[in-house]
Amino acid sequence: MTITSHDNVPTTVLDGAVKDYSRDKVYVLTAIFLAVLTIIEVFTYAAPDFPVWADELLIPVLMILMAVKFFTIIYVFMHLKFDKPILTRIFYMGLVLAVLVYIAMLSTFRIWFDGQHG
Amino acid sequence: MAETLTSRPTLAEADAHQAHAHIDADTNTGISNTKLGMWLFLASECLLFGGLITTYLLYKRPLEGPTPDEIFDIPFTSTSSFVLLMSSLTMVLAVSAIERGEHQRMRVWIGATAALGATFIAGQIYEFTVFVREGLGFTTSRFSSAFYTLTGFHGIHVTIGIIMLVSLVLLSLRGKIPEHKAETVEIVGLYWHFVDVVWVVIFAVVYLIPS
Amino acid sequence: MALTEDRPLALPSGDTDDGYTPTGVFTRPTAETGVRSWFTTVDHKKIGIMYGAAAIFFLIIGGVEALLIRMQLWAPRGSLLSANLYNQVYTMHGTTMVFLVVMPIGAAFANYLIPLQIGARDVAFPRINAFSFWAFLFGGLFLNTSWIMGGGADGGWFMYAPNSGVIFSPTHGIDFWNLGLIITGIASLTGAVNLIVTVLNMRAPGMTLMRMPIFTWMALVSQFLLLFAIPVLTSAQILLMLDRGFDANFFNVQKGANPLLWEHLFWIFGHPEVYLMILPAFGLVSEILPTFARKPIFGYPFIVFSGIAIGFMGWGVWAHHMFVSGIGPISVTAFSLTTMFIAVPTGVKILNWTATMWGGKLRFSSPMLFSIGLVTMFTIGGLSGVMHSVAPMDSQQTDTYFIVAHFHYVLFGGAFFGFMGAFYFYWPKAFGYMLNESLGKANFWLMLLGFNLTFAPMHVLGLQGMSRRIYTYDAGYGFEFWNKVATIGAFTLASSVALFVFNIFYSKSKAKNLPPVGPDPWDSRTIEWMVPSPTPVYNFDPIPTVTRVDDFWYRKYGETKDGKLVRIASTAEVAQQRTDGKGIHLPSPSYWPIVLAFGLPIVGYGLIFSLWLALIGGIIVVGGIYGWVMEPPDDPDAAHDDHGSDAHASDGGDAAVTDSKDAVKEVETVG
Amino acid sequence: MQRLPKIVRILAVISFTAVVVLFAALIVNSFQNSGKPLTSLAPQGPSAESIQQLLVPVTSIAAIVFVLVLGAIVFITWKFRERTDSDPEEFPSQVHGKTTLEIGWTILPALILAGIAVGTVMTIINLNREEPNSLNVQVAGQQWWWEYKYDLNNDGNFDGPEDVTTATEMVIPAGKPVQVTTTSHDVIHSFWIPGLNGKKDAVPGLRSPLKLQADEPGVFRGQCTEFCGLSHANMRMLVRAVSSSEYDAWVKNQLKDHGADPTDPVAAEGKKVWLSLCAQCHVIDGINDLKMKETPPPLVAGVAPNLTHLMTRGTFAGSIFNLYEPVASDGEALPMSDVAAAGDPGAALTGGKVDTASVNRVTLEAWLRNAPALKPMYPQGGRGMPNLNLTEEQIDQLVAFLETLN
Amino acid sequence: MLSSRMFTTAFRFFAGLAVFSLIAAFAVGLTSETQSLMNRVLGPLTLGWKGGVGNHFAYTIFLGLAVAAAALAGLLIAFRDADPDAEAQIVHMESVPLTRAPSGVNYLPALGALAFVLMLIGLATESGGLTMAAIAVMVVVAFTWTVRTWAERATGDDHTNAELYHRFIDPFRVPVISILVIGLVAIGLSRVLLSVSKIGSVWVFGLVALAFFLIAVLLALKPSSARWVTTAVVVIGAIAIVAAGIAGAVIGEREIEHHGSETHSSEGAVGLHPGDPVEIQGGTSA
Ligand code: HEA
Ligand code: HEA
Ligand code: HEC
Ligand code: CUA
Ligand SMILES: [Cu+2]
Repeated sequence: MTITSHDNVPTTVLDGAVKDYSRDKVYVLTAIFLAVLTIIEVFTYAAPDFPVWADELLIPVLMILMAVKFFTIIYVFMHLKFDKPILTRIFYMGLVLAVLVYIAMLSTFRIWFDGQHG
Repeated sequence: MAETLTSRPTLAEADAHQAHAHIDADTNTGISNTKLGMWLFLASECLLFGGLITTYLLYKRPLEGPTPDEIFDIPFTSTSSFVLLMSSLTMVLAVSAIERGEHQRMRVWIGATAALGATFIAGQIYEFTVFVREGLGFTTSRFSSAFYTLTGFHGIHVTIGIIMLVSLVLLSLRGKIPEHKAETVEIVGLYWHFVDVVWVVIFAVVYLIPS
Repeated sequence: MALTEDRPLALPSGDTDDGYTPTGVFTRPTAETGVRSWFTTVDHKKIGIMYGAAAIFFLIIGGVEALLIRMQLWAPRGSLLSANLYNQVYTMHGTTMVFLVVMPIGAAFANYLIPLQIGARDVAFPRINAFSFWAFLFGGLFLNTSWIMGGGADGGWFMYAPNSGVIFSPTHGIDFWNLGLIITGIASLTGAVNLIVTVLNMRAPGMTLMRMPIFTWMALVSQFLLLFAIPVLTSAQILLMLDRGFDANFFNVQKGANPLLWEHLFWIFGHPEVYLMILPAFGLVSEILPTFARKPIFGYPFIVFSGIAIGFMGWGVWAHHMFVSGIGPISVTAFSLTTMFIAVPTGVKILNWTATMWGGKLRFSSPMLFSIGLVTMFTIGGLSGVMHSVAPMDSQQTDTYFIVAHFHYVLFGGAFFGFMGAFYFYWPKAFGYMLNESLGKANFWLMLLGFNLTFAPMHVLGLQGMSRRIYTYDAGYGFEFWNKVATIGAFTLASSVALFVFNIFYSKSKAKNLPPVGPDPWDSRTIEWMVPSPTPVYNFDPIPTVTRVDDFWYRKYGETKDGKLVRIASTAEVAQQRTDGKGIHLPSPSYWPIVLAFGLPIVGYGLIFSLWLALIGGIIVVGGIYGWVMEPPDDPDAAHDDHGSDAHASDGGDAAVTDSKDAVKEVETVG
Repeated sequence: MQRLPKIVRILAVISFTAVVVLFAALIVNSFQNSGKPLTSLAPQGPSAESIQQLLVPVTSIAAIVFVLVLGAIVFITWKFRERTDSDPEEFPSQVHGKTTLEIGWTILPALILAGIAVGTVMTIINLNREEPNSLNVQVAGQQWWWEYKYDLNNDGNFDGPEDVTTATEMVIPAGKPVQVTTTSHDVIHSFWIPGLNGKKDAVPGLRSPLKLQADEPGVFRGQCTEFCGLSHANMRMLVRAVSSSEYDAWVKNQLKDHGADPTDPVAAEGKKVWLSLCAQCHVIDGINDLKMKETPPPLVAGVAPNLTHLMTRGTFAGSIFNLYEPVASDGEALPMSDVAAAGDPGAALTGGKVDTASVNRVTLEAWLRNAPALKPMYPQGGRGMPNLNLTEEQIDQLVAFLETLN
Repeated sequence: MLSSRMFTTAFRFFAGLAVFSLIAAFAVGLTSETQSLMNRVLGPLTLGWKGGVGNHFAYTIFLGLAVAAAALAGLLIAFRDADPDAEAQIVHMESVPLTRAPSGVNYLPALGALAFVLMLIGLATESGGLTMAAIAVMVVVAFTWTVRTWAERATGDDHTNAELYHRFIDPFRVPVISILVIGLVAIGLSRVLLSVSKIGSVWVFGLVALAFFLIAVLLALKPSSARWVTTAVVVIGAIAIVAAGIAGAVIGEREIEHHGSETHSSEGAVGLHPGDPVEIQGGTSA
């Protein structure tokens, strides 16, 4: 963390730019992108035999789609992309910690091997 | 590491100057306290939802009663996922509007966000009612408890979000959200998007991955 | 935010008719002194003091519970407590000591010291700060009211399922435990957000992160631990609440529940929890040792980074509490190894403290004695920790008194010794008088003796087979002698605590005849010692500019090239004078934090006894939140400029857009 | 106030000496393990021995580290203390750190720990190695006693007709490995025989392995170590290791049932009482074992101790009372016996005659009179044995009947 | 702060009234009850939770009076009624203009009347829910009305009056309105969804959301359009949802097939189910 106390940064980076709708366009496009991804997700259910996600690949595909959606929302809608990096770091601390810790915990339940846990 | 002998009585003068000479950024990080606070809160919410999602994953195969595959109505849940996703769009447009100082437009977008959120909740009430009718009570099996707790908890988050949104509209109508408080909208927005992001995870992990 | 205000606002000057607020209870309260001011204060110093006072109150409760335990175990087949009562007493003892004593004392120091050490006027969200305190206090009281409402919790402080279910514990004790800790959890979480934001955002000019005093660093790390650990416990407690109150199946084995789920969730919280209890004490000792050794802390960056490392590694070791729970040899091995290596960063700290003393000019005032006590006693506890981390050995030791010995050595010998030292160290700063030194030293030696008499025998008791959490033991197992020693020790310990309490009052009565303590009685190093004692409400006037670690020390002293120290200014020259504080804007007191916090235990009682009561509590909470949000951002009396916008805003719409530009920074939305 | 500093100095000396003496006494005491039936420092089986082999070096390392740290601190505080005659403006040299040194004492503990880690991993592997030809026993905890099921024909099922179910005491052949599986019928308990191995939690719904082996015949005590509610303190276990021939005889006797009516008329009366009251919870093979499968007892755990061969046990009720008392010289047994020395069933263990003279009737009768008064239990919640309000006559009859259950 | 200026005459009157009614209620309860002394004391103190309160009617009247007077006293102290200083401080003026008659419409009487009628309907049809809801609305109306009439006459300045009113009412009104909005949509819409077919529910759900979204887009694209347009859209939307919800409720739920028939045998521990009673037969007592 390199936070120096005297960065001359305005409170909100998004300030100013009065009557600037260009960002709105980005938002709409992002939403469309997200919608498309969601449609693909739904297709994994509607057409389970589609070669891309048949059998073992289903879960990886879903996880990737989920991750892309997840990060798109936090980066664009939640402005992490435009904001100070410290926010990203703080959020990642929680996120990564949660993912690691809970995966480790599920592993001790041997949940990844079918039918063994319980 | 020794430092050369420094004479520092001038420091007191430097201090005295500092207090009046203004610091341009309000804060050391350049981020307002409330926004930083909200992000910290959201980071900690990851562990809260993580715990509930983990519990669900552990318990998703019930010993008795309906199983997830039997019970889920994917077309319906997909629609409600869309609804929540689009509410994120309207939310971000509201933030963008207030940053430009367009109060009326901001209220419209926030109103739309709240309405879509309420629609999502309606969908959840519907879904829960149907599941209960189909024989999946809260106490039926380990799966049912875990499922209702996780999604219900998310639903409570959405509800709190809607309350905040409607309150924003009402306050804005009373002129309590002037430009310099535009950040309040952004912060409520952060919360809203986070709730959406949690649903993205729930939708994939709970609904789409077959058990 | 309101603190970095560019609009100069006066402190309410004392000459107007004090205490008269024309608009009644719906304005912000103004009292700065007197009993009432404590209920509405948002001053981090007052809140810190209240945290400390409440913690000492709970210490006496928890201590009396400990004495009951020891009296029951004085001889085989003790008959002072019934089995049922004993189980409640030890559960509440553990819970009280952990959640209502050690954590709040950490919070007390963090609250009092962080703003002072980083050169801020208050914390980032003063009202949330007050709320955190009240929620903690009400949560703690709520928890303890279980004693008069059907008995305390009886499942042990980690409340393993399914023994915590309604079938096995049909009284409401566990409900009180569960809801009470959810409430204190809310307090800790909001407190953590608050203090982290404070440290990150509100440092004085020049106070970079690597110039922060070590206590602030350690407190920051422990607040991060809280931030991430509390929600894990909360999620587990939600499951327990749903199980107990609403027949869910999370811990219902008939329906295929796995009792290890609770164990995992609890310890994922629980282990970070034990480190967040010790780290503030580590930080305090790192302030005290250099002061009394009269040389800088040895290896500042190593101390800081080992603290951060402890914070991180603390997340990967939780299952060492579950070595024998049946998690399987691979998990056992993995967690055994991760646990062991946590000794490395901790060892760095111990050795760096030792090196700090090396070559110093050691003055053995009471704070120093307690700090040395921590270094040695914690090492014993830490080493027995390493012995547990060796999983096969732990399979013999777990759930015996050997464990009890370990955690009292780290918690009492570590955290509590550190806090005692810090009480002696910071007492003059907070209250303007010194605690008596002779009594202080007597206090130390008595405590050291009592502590070791109480807990050292438990090592041997444990290894020789005494199980923990037993209300009775039989003759013939060889437990009699050391139990008697431990009981004697516990009473010695109690007398040392009593001596401390006595010292407080004794010194206060003597202080009137003594000259006032200056800002810097110990010739210390960090900038909190620049301000007059007791600390004025506004903390600093003016805010200092910081140029290096131990800034205050180097205002007094300079170093030659070969590391020789030379005095360059007298303390009086560089310390700040008490000013009238005019022109400094401070956050106004508020009623809402206490109102909001008051609603929480009512919701708690409601969930236990009647949902209608919960509704009433809920209305108080919601009304509290909205009252809070809509509260005039500042006390109108304290404002110089016109708050006109409020008056004509009622027709709604964009009218308020006309707000004058200079009001822009007057934001205090939630703080 | 004037004299206080002196008092303080005396206090300091007393405290310091007392602590040193205390530590010395503790160290000495930890080597004295005779007469301490629960000690974990006197291993009597291979598993416990391999733990001991780890304990000795690890504890020594810990002790050395402590002595070094403490020694350094005592030395430093002595050497560098501020002298009364020193110049107040004289300051020690201001060392801010020494990176090499610090890296050194980061790496050194890491190396020591790496050594400990190797030993740890090896021991874990060793403790988990499966022994061929071991005896399989399922140990189930419930509030507040233990149930043992022997899978004698090694078919993986503990409830077959060739298998044995018993309670409270576990009988094993000395020198032979026993593969224990722990589980529970209600809450979490922990099975611990310190002389033979470390503990293993008994978790409901879970089955966890634990290896036991006794080198020599003998009686090994244990104590439930996971808090399990009201009478956790009164939940002990007892392992009786016997020679293999004695073990075979014990098994043979255990496989017999007690369907036949007792010859003694008092005992026959007792059997009637037993059938009307006790049979709703307890099983005696050959009398109500089949019926019990249909109507399980009104207990949360779903089982009460199997009484078929009650008199083959030396203790009862979670091993906290002696069932056989070494006959006291004045003929009077204490109601609360000194259970550290476990009662001995003598010949009854293998089905021989019950030595009625040495049966601890006082406690057994007290138990039947009002069990919850002897051992805190919660019968109204289905946990523990209730007070059945028996008459003295019924009690006598019942005891006579129970005494036939060899 | 609790200086004597705090206690206005009006406050003293109401506070006194409250205390005396409370004492009266207690006295009535105590004297007209016939149970044991303990219950007679406890009864009136615990609102009849433990013990009895004797003459219900008189007790309730006095207690109600006490509560009402206490509320008024609280209100007065909260706003320093009749203290010109207080009002002046709100308007940031040296003194306050004189009071004059209130202006503006007041829809509360109508709402109250509606609630009253609904309550009658509820009583007549014996539907407890409706009655309770109507009573709740009436309480809210009474409360709001009181505050409002008080605020409308507080000073002669409408702005000040409105500000006073909002200060008090907003912390209650804002959350209540928010919850109502959600409740309305969530409950109304979910009734509709339950009454249509399974496929239909997806369509209805999607279309409603789409409608919300499109209306918002339209409104947002023309933000200049008069405020009443927005208001009208919101009102019409609310009415539509309520109407649809009622319709849905009347039609009732569709047939939903029950799944949970095949129960897998429980593999868990043997034992009692939590609910089962434990019965132990005792022998002849000694
Ligand atoms: C302040 C609180 C605190 C702290 C700091 C610690 C520190 C440690 N603890 Fe402790 N622990 C508790 C509080 C704490 N613990 C509590 C409350 C419990 C019981 C909970 C319950 O069951 O109720 C517990 C239980 C507990 C267990 C579970 C025991 C069981 O129930 O079976 C284990 C197992 O591994 C363990 C290990 C450790 C280790 C390895 C450390 C390490 O961090 C210690 C590191 C320190 C040192 C090692 C000393 C200094 C180092 C040197 C001088 C360097 C050289 C050293 C070597 C080369 C070895 N602890
Ligand atoms: C920080 C934490 C902390 C602290 C400080 C203590 C302090 C003490 N503890 Fe405790 N303890 C725990 C945390 C702590 N404990 C935990 C977590 C458990 C596990 C619980 C569980 O298993 O669930 C435990 C369990 C525990 C046990 C094991 C119980 C069992 O397993 O059956 C025992 C037994 O001796 C014990 C003893 C003591 C004693 C004698 C003290 C003494 O140090 C107390 C000394 C203090 C006082 C005595 C203060 C009171 C002073 C007075 C009364 C006189 C002054 C009065 C006035 C001036 C008015 N504790
Ligand atoms: C409601 C159930 C119940 C009934 C009825 C009951 N018992 Fe028990 N009994 C228990 C339980 C449970 C225990 C285990 C108690 C413990 O040790 O914690 C027990 C323990 C015992 C023991 C000790 C067994 C051992 O090996 O430790 C004896 C002997 C005994 N009961 C005899 C009787 C007799 C004789 C009767 C009838 C008069 C009877 N019991 C009726 C539940 C019952
Ligand atoms: Cu069984 Cu403790
Ligand atoms: Cu731990």
